[in-house]
Amino acid sequence: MKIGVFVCYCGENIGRTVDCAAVAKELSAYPGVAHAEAYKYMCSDPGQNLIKQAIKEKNLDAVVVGSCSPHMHEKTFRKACASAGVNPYMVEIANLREHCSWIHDDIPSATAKAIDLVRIAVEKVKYNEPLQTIQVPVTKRALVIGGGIAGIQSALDIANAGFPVVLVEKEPSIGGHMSQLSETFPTLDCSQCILTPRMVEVYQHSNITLLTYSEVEKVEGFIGNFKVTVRKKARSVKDEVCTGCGLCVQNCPIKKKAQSEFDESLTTRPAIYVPFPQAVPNIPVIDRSVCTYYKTGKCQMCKKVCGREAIDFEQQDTFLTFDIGAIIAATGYKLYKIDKKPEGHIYKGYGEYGYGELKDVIDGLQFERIASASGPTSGEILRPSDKKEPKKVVFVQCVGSRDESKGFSYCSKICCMYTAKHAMLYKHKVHDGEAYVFYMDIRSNGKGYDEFVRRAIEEDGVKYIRGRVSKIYEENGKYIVKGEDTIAGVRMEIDADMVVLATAMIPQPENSKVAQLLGIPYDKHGFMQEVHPKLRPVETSTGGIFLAGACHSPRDIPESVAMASAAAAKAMVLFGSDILEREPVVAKVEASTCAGCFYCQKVCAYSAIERKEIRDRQGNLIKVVAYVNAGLCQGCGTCNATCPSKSVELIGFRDEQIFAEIQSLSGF
Amino acid sequence: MNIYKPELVEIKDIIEETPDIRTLRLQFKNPETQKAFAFKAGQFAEYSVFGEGECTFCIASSPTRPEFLECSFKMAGKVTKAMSKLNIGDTMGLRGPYGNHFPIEDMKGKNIVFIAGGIGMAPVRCIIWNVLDLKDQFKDISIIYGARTVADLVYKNELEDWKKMAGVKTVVTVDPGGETPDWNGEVGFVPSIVEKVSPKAENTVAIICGPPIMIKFTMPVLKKLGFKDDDIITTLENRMKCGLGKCGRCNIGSVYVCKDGPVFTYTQMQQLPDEF
Amino acid sequence: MKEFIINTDEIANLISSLPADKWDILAPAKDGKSFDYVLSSDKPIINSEAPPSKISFKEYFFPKSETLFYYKREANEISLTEPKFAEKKLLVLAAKPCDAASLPILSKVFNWDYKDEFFNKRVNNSVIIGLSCAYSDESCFCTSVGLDRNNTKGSDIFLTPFNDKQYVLSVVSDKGDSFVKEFLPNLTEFTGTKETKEFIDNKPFDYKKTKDWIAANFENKIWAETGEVCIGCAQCAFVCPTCHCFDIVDENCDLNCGRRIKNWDACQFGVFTKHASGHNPRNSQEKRYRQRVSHKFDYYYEKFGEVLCTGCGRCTRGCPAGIDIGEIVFSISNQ
Amino acid sequence: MAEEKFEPKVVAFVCNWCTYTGADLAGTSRLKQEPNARLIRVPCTGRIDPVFVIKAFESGADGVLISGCHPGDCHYNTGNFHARRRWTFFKELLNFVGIDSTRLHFSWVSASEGKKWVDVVNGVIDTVREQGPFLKYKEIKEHDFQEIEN
Amino acid sequence: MPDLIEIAKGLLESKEVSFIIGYTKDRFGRVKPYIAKSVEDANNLMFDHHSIHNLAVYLTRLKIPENGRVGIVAKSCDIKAIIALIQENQIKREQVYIIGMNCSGVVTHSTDEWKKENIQIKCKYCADKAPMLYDAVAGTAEPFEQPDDTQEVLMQKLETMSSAERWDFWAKEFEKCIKCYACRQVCPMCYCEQCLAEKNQPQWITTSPTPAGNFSWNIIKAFHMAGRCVGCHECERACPMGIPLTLLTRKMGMVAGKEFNYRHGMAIDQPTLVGSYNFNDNEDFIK
Repeated sequence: MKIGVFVCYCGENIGRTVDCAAVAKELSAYPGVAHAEAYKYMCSDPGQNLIKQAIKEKNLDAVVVGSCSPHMHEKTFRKACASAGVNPYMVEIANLREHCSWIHDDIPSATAKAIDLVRIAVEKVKYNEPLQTIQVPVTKRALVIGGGIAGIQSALDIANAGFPVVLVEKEPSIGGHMSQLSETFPTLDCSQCILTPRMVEVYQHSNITLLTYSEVEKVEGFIGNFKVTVRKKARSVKDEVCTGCGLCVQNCPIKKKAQSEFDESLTTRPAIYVPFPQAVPNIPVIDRSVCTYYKTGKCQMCKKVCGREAIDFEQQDTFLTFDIGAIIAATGYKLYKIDKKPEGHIYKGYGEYGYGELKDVIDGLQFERIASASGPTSGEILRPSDKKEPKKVVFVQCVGSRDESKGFSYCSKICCMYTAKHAMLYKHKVHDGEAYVFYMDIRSNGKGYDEFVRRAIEEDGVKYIRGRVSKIYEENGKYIVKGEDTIAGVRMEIDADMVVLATAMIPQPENSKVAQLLGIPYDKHGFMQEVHPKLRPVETSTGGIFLAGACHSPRDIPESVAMASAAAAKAMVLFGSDILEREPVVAKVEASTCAGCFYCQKVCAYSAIERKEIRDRQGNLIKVVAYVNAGLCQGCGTCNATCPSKSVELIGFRDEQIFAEIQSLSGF
Repeated sequence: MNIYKPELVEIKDIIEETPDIRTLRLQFKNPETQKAFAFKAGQFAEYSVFGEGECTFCIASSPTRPEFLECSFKMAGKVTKAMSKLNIGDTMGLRGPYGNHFPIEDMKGKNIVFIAGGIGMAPVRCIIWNVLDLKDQFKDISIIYGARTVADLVYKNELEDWKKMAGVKTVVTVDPGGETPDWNGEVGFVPSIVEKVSPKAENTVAIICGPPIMIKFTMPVLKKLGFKDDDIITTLENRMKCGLGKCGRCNIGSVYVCKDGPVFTYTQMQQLPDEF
Repeated sequence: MKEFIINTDEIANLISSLPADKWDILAPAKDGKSFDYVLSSDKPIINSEAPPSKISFKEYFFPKSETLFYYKREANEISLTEPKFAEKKLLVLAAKPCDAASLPILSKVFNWDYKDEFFNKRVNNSVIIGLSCAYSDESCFCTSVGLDRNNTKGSDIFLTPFNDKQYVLSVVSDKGDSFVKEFLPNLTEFTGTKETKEFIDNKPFDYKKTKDWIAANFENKIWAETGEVCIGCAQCAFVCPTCHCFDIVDENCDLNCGRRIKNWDACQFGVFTKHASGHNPRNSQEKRYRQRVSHKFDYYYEKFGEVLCTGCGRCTRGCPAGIDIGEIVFSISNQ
Repeated sequence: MAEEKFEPKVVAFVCNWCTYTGADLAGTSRLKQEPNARLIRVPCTGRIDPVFVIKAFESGADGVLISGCHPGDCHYNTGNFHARRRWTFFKELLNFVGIDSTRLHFSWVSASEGKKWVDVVNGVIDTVREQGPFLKYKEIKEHDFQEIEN
Repeated sequence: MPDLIEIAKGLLESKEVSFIIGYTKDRFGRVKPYIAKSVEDANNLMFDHHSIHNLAVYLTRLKIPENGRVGIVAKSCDIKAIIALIQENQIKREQVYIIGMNCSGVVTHSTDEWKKENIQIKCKYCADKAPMLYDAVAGTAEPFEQPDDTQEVLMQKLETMSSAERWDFWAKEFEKCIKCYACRQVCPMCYCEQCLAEKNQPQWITTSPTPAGNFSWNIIKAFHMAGRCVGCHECERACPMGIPLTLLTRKMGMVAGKEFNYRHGMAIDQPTLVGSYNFNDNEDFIK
């Protein structure tokens, strides 16, 4: 094996403290080194040409460059060598600048260290092997999980670019939380008016396969090549037959037993129902938990009235599988339930606010329904308990947010804005009403946002009180809100008719389950994790899986839409080529020695280790061994270090290479 | 005398026979040793890469050409991989020659059929050149050589030389699917090519060397052609360490392959326990 | 054979009088529960009733790891140097007859063609004083392999207890003779008769018959039955006085120097015969155990005219899986 | 001959994404360090097998440093968590057989902690220098090669 | 309670298992592992305080057919190894029929008497003397006088030593090693087809039985047992050189217990210690 060593002076950067000529000279006599020289700027064109020329003249098999950090110019030198016929992975960089010349003053010891560093690289490269980049074909179909505004936006963007999309929504209709909202800040335009056309567009788009009342069941494969199984839950209504006439819903005798999810439990709905009038698709679903037929075997009223014979009580969940190239998770958020004992949470909750006990202490989404023209009160502000117009309403911000002791450490970001909106809407509708807002700070950093809050305060006369609420209780038909005005430094008591709590945004409870299905990380709150907070905010550490909307962190509509479009763009970048090229630094299993303990599988963060059966010619099982899915492997090598029999090795950082590096130290 | 200490040899040339087979041309560093080194076709040696270990191969060059020693090896284990990384001018170690040899004296005046597969050609090449260099002492020579693919054929130039020689019949074959568009040799497995070439058995010695599976299926063909067990000669390739009849690795029954072999007649082989 | 009478204090004197710079003394000593050969022991146990040590003394003649030569690389030049051989002599005191007998047996393989001077030098540099054995347990079977409690094979000098304080010292070899002349010149000649306890072999077998049976039974269920219980460790081979398989490996001291070493190895290891290609002629424990028994009682006999076993029973006493080679051979012989 | 000042040999196994980059930053920031450490770059601390440490001591290291991303920062999500568990055992085991924490060091150094890297590296080198050469390991190794100098 | 032979006969007669790994006595009364393949063989099975061998080692050494089942006679300490093998994917629960033995402690050597001085130290700590995972139970446990934990004394002594002293202690112990690998072969958890010690491309550990080679082998072996050792002490029993190997595994077990509150081989569905992690694992030792 013939190795070429090239030492760069980097102008004076290396040359000032390292005697580069001496390094080259020392290495020229080193076993395996067939050529060694030093040059002013190795990365320059003449420098690269020197390398290329030496490769050709001396018939070199491998190259070591002593230069700056490999993070800087490894690619440059690999490319140069490749063009001269040396496999790019037969190139190693010794970091003589960042790790030597720049951090030392003494020329002899820096030079000695530089020689060591080059020798380490030479010993490693002796065990390098030519590698080829891995090429993976790309399936140009996207899966979007979640049919809220983020999912809708991503699906439409990708579909409009000409690629097929599968949109999966767990509820009977798409639309998400945005469809529940009344008006939106800061423009106060009607949420449904802007959303509904997009929902219909999704429904009608020839590139979109819409699967509502469905959940992702299984995700296999890797970037460009996922295989996704979707569970289509039994609707008990044949969607291909139903015309959405609504007769079944009107005739259902069960009217009061089920609380309307859409109206945030402020109203009830029948056992067979469409979540809301503009639902897409406009196909009802039977809630089997309340339906009489499923309890007693009798009734079947819906079936009797349906002219299309669309009701199918025996319908089963069905499973559909899709080949998918990219996945966008847009699973959204929910509001923190602040009862005394929040279910499944270790958080303490806000029992002292009476939520869940005091009927007119409501959360933000409930207020949206009350304020909505399509809501239970047709947009009139009437309190839930007695349907009277509240004359004094207290809004409390940061309930659960920014409060590590009782809720969450993070800021839910949108509450300042929607509280201002709520107060404003209330004032617009109840002209003689009083609106109070308890806040910690006002965070209104968006286009037109601060002006919006100012308008609420200055034009609509909402009273903002900086301080926290300690307790809410009922007294003489009023809700006593005890708090403190920290600016005035006085304790406050407001006798309110209604209280609206701006509770924290938290991830959907299914978020972590979906993240596990996808094999992507999520933070301690359950929000999905991006791979880099600055430079790759919509990508996940698993290739081909992107994030959109509030599943990542609390965000408002424009941000969700922007993120959704960004995620769509990332997916489309992937779809832009037929073949995907990947670094060949992946793990590989030697099946003959694999003992099948699957510790590698346990430590793999990417689900890249699969099981493979080895059978003899007669079909008898010999053993089950690990197998690395090179498409999923990201090349960390944890499996390699964990494997007890050393049957899995990380190509490019094989044990042999690292041992050679370590043992090269013994010569110093 | 330290029987485990090798002599130093220098690599004079490296020939890349196939992607994973190399031939090294070696010369003793000490000219006296080079002069004194005598061996017979079929013997083997222990080759050292210092720091990696030793490795056993038959000597692939002919005793009739004593100025160099050649060995051909396939990169498989630790030492062969290290050997493949050496350059011309590098130093290796060599112990030998060891073991018995082909009965070349007994073969004189007879026809000879050489049958080899893959890297099994290395020991056969040694005796082929030995015989060809003394060609007037032998009768008709046939060489049947097969490899998996055209790329896996070793000694490509010499195969051409042998083809051109008078009185030598050279048939080269590759496994079905291993041929290239310009391949003009045979296509088929060695046993069937032997059957096709059908060398006559009378007054003929067959020397056969190759993978166990090839030997297994060629033997019945040779028997069918009328070869006697005593006239079929092969070399065994058991794992060895010392080469001196001590370390116990190459034993098959009471036989030390390194001492009593590696050359065995088919008759002898049949008497050994089935452990090779 | 010359015979003398020697007192226990004369033995003690001998030990203390041998010049320490020229002689090492290897003798059994008690370490916890077991007896072991201990180098330069100041408390040797000369007791014919002592059980055999856990491991034989072969490592003093055929070390578990022995440097064959060193290599050094300077630039591209390589030089080889041979290890220096310790010129110190070794006196083995109170060797069990079943240990002493192993040296002539081992010598055959180390000298049948090429001569292993490492082994020879060590043997030539030693004097073995054997001690008649009065111990036996269910693992012993020395009489079946042609030895017995008073067998002097391999000993240069042999001691037989005469009474509480005295031993009969027999001079067995020339080496023994000159040792006695040099270090024990004043002994009284012995003319009486020795009495020794008889050894009752509870698994007597005829090793010639065994050999024939093995040669004829390459395929037999006995191999599978043992092979499936055998866990494939090599303690039997490593504690055995006659097992002699070894490995040759290179070890680096740093990038430019290192050594080639001979290490104990054993046919019970799966990798022992495995080719680089992955092919393994003895690819199951059944085959490997068959090899061990066959080598000891058939192949070695075939080649060297001796059984590769002294009946010491160590392999059986130490076997973690309770395999008794004597029982196997006993049952073979009686088939 | 005057007694030569002992200069320890320290081997550092560092992950590519955090510590190696942190060391790069130290370089870019021209933060001076002692020249005794030799870095071996691996993709992730999860890749570091305890045998590497044994090999490093066998190769004459007087001290070993292992450094990677802070918990939660791992480029490969969880590699450093698995590594951390492994180290817990490994350091205890080595300590139990006589290689204590003055020889084997661990740290988390992120890509932005150039200064911390310098402190860690200099700290390790100083500790090892104070301890002196790791003769114990050299002894058992040299026992095998004792005649080589002759 | 049905006795061992009855259970075994039933299993072999009904062909529920293809063989039973158990113990037998040879004609000298020595107890040894035994594979019973027929109803007649079952008569040879036995269990007593000399049944020291951990037979779980045979579950991976012997070939169990894909859908087959074998029987195994197991003390509660052996059952931990069986559980661990299930945890580590080496066998499936349904592939073993565990005949759990009520055990009254085992003695160190086959010839030893059943009394305090000879009973293995591990028996003192066998907190689960009744089998904890089984398909049938046999035998009766008798009370026995618990041995003194001499190892604990040594352990404490070692802990108070300086590093250099500890090093010297181990250097002396490891120097004895002859690399017969009995410790590995007898270990039920050492089931790798190719041990690290046999991997020479690259050379993982120095194979020579020299001080350096012995050190690396014994350390790496101990490390591989970290969080995996079930404490059967077979390695130490098998060692012909008397190296106190279980000191090392015991130490690793103590770390697993102290740092992670974990013991291997306690439940088949328990996540293994190696291969899992906790965000809050102790990291005091990391700068």
